[in-house]
Amino acid sequence: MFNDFLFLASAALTLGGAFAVVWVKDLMHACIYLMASLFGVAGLYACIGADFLAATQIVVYAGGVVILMLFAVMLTGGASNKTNRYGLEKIHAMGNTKTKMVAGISAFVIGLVILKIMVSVLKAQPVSQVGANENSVEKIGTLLASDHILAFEISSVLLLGALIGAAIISRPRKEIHD
Amino acid sequence: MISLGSYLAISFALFILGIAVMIARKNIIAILLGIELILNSAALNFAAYTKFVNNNLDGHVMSLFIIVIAAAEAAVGLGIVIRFFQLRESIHIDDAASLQN
Amino acid sequence: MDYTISNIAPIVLLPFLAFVINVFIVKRFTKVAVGLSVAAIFGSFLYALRIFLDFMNVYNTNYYVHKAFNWFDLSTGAHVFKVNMGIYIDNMSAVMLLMVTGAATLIHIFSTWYMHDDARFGRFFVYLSLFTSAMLGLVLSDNLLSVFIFWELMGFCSYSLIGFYYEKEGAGNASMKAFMTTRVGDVFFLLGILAIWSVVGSVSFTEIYNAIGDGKFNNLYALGIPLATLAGFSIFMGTVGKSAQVPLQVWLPDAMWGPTPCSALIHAATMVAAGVYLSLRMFPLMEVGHLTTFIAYTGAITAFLAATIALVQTDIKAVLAFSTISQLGYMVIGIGVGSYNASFMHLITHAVFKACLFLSAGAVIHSIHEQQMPKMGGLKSKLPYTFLAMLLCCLAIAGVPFFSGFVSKDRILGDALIMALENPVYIPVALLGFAGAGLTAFYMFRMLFLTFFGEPRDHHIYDHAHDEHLGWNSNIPLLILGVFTLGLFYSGSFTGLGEVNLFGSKYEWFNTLIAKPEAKNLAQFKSYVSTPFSTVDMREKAQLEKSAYDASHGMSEEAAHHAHLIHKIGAALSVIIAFSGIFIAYLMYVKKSLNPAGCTEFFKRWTEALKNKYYFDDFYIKKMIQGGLLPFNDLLSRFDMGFYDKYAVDGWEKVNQYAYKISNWFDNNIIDSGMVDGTGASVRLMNVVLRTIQSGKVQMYFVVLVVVLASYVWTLNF
Amino acid sequence: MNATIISYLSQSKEFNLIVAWFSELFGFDATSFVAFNLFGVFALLLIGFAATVGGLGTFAERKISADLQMRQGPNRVGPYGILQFLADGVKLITKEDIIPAQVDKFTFYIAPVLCLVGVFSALSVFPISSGFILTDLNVGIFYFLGMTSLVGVGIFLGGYSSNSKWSMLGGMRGASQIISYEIPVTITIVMMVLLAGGMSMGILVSSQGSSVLDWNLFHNPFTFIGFFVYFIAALAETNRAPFDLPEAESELVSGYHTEFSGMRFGFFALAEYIEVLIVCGIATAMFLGGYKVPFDLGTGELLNQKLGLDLMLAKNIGQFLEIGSFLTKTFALYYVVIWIRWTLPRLRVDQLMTLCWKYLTPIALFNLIGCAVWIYVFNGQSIVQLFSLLFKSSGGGH
Repeated sequence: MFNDFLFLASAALTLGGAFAVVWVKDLMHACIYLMASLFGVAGLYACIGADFLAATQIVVYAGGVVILMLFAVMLTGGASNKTNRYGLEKIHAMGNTKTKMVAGISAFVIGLVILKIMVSVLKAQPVSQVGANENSVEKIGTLLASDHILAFEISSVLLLGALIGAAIISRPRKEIHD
Repeated sequence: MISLGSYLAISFALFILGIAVMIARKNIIAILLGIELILNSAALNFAAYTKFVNNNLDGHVMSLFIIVIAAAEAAVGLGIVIRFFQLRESIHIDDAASLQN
Repeated sequence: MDYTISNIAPIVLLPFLAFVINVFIVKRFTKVAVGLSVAAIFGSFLYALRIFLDFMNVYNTNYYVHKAFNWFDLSTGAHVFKVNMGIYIDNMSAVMLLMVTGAATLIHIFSTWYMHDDARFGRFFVYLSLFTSAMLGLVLSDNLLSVFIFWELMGFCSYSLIGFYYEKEGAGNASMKAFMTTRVGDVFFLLGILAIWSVVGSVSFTEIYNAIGDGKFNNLYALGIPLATLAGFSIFMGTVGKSAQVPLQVWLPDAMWGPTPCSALIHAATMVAAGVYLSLRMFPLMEVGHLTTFIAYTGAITAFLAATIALVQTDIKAVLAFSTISQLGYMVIGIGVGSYNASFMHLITHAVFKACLFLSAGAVIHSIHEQQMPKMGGLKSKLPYTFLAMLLCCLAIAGVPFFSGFVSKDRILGDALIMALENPVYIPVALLGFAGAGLTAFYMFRMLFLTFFGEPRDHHIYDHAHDEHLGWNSNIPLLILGVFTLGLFYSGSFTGLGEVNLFGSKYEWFNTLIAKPEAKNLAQFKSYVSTPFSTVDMREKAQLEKSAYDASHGMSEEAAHHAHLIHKIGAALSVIIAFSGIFIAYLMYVKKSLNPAGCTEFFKRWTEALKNKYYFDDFYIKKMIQGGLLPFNDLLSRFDMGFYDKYAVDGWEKVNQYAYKISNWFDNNIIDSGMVDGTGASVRLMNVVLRTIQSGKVQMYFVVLVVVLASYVWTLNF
Repeated sequence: MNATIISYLSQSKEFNLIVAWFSELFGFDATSFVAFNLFGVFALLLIGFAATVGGLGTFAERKISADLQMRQGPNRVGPYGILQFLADGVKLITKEDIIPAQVDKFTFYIAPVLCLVGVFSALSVFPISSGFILTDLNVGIFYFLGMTSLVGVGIFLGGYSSNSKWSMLGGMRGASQIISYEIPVTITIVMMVLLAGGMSMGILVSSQGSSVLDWNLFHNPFTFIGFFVYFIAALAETNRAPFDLPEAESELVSGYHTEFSGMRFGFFALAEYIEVLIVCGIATAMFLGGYKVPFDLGTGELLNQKLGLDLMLAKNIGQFLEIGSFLTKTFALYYVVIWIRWTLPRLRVDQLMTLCWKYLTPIALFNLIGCAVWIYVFNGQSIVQLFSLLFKSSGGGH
């Protein structure tokens, strides 16, 4: 019962947040709604006993990614000129009717495709017995250190590269005039 | 109520909404938001299958890696966005359409 | 002892490693680099000592280590043309290794003192390390080709060390002269290698020995002369070039432009000896090619001429250079008269005392900054240790009993005497040898007296010469080398087989150890099998089978007795000659009762000739280069301008002009108007299509992607 | 799945009585219903407790600062002015809630709430005692990290939303500071997790003994350094002086909550004080032996055997002893925090970042590696145990 409450709340949060991300006009609000949606995803993880995943989701997204997004919005906000450098009128930053229609159509098409795949998969895939939720931290640690060690190392290298790369890329340089 | 179907439905919705965001918005950061949504839907699928179909934890590990990649992608992507803004005073994606400065 | 590649290779690799490292670090960390070089050469000295002791301990003529791998193989059917690279250590190599590493170690240590205030202190050691590794590689190598490689490497090192002070013009010229002159010999050497290769199909020593033993060289002729003679002559020409025999001796005196330690190492101890070493290695070939007489004459002439030239030199290093040439001549005499191990023994002993002499000369020069002997004199009190070392070496080289020079040179001369008595052809050889011995004693002591005795002739220099103190890297090396000029180290027995016997005869370890590979008993090399590098070959201490060359040089008893008699006679003769030479020098330059000027007056023309080194250089420059090569150049250039330019070049220009007209028309009408513009038009056409797709807008691409993906997946049926 | 306060209470028979009563009232098994409600009750209880402590924190701050500056401090309202915080609270609640015209409403509303949500949800793994912990998640410390990072978002949004330069600067400073200082904190926590062998608060606490020498603080040199690293970095994360750049009242008017008034400002202030409490509590739990009391009185066996008390009663007494010890240490640290605030001057921004990136982070990494090596080499024995072993072995060893 408690689990079901949690699941409903999280699902509502997730989907509502996602819808709001699509809906709202203000980028800042979109970021906040995205955070809500990610929290919902964390709740969904918690519902199926992926406690470590949930915690990681919260730490990484709430602590890191969302604040990064907000930073980026803040650093790049302000001067958004309406015309590009050929003097042509630009589409509004948060999209206009045309782009929304294109988006809707392509999302619909993708949806159909995925439904086609998913239905067949669900038909082919008999759902096995669901075990009870148990602690997953130790097991995940063991898996990371044994089976998935290579991927683990690679991802550490990837993070290092991302760190350095981000630092290098966004370093302000002198020779910018235009 | 907590079942594979519901989880798949949620991740399906997340995915589609992410795609919609990616295509509808012209703001690079907004597109990154969409990408985050898509990644989360994928991770959610992994976790759900781990729980409901095969009871080993590999799916969790995969989701973990997805989260890691998402973090890296966000860092680098936003770095690129800021650099681009330094170059063009704009983060409109159509300004990124030319190959040379 | 078990021989693996890992306890042989370091002998070469340590100095080479030092070289490679030093090349990079010498500019910044000069001290470190120098220390590295010294440590490296000392390490390889230890390895060499290990091998030497093992060989002495086994004390057997047939004891050898041969590791080889197949480098490349051009065999076609029956004709074998293969080249093995490898390591070949027999007794001779072991002794040589010990000599080279020991002398090199001491010279390195000395150089740290001698060169320490030089601008290119570190670079000198870089060269030294490279040179030492090359020399050791030559000693270790088991085939002519790798010998040639290291040989050339040493040539390069000698070149760059002679030209070490390249800011002086003379040094540059001298280095070029040395390089070019030795080139002449090297070309012959390469020819010889090719000749041997063509016959034997391999270049490794043992196989060459086997081939000679099997008589593969018999009745093979090239250009009407026996191939063995040709090959042997070519190889010997390599020796002539490298160890400065007449007529290619002209480079060695000029090599003295280099720093003194490098003269000691390269132009006295090791490199010039390498030529003799090669000839010793190829001794059977010389024998089969009936070249011994020629060799003996070459050596004798060299020995005598160089000794005579050395009489009138006033530059201390020049005297040493000419004495080097003449001592090398003695070694070559030894080869010629077939006293194989005496010649090798003289190589070793000469290396030791000549290195010591050069180092002492270096010490003198370094302390008074003057090379001209007339400006020296009375330095005995100033430089006591250097004087001691130099005295020992002079005694040794002059052939005074109980000293190494006596032991070796006397046996060469003795064998020469034997040959002369058997075969009158060799009489001039013996005469020239003995005369040269006397002259050697004379001019060496002349140098000693002029340098150290008497009144200082230039007080300015004398007063500025600072007193010498015992220093671990200044004169300790000299004294060590000086100690090793004593005869008993060479003529004595280290192995308990027989007693120390100073008048070089019976059980000498040299005599027993170094077996002459005569053509008639090369069969022993059939048992010399080479093992691959990876193997560890355990070599147990074998029983000493009495080598055929130790006690009585493979002769019958009375012949041996006869030989010993003549040896004793020769010994007495050379002692008398040596002492007389020393005495004359004493009279001339200490007692001043004989006036050198008188002699120069007496032999006026000859002295002129001597002062000009018998006009060798002038002959080469005037006759050969200006008289021969330059006119040939003119001829060629005239042909070039007169015929080639006028007809070939201008004619070709005509042809080109016609071709140009045709191609021009083709270019204008077909290429430009047809293809180029056509391409442009077609590209413009394509643009219209592509522009719409290639918009550069990510989302556009994404939509396309979505559509394609959708259509694709929709067609699949799960 | 996780030990919660409910799992502790369910040992007592009163709980079963209540469950039975509700069951026969509703007609179905009401265990989870009762559990749910009890959980809510205790959550409210804890939040109320935390809020009170936060309020008292303001009072304590003023009193202690007065002491440090030879002043009287608040002394009118109630005895020793101890009711001062209630007066402040009333004032904040009753003040007019001003919303400036230019602000971004949505964000303006949400920012203080985010801060408070962050700290309150972090309270749920607050190990006050072995029994009285809302839920002992097996990712407890990790969860704590995630939740406290919400405060950063709150501050950032607060700075952004109120559309004023001071607030903007304050918010950006706050966010950057919190992000930066999360790194040393996280690394130090990872070190402690390594040492304890688990992420849950229970394991972290029970990995250390009751006596002072068994605390993780004195486990090995690295933990000793790590404690200070954690404490400094956590201090910076709570935006306390000397790290209170986001609300540097002498540079930015009042930093990110310049535009906030009334209870919204109160939320920010409360969140800050409660976060300090939580941080001190976590420090206590990780380094200072947490709620451990001597002789394992917490489990109550001892009282049960020696004094023959009823087991549940003994357990309860043990719980209260544990709460006492935990709160004592926590409040000691709390005092230190306030003391530091009123002693040290404020850092500059560059000094702040230098401290974080050039000193704390490398030291923390060094600690992590060093501690790992220590655990590997001395297979997890503390330095005290090593010394005792040494003395034993030197003392003849019988």
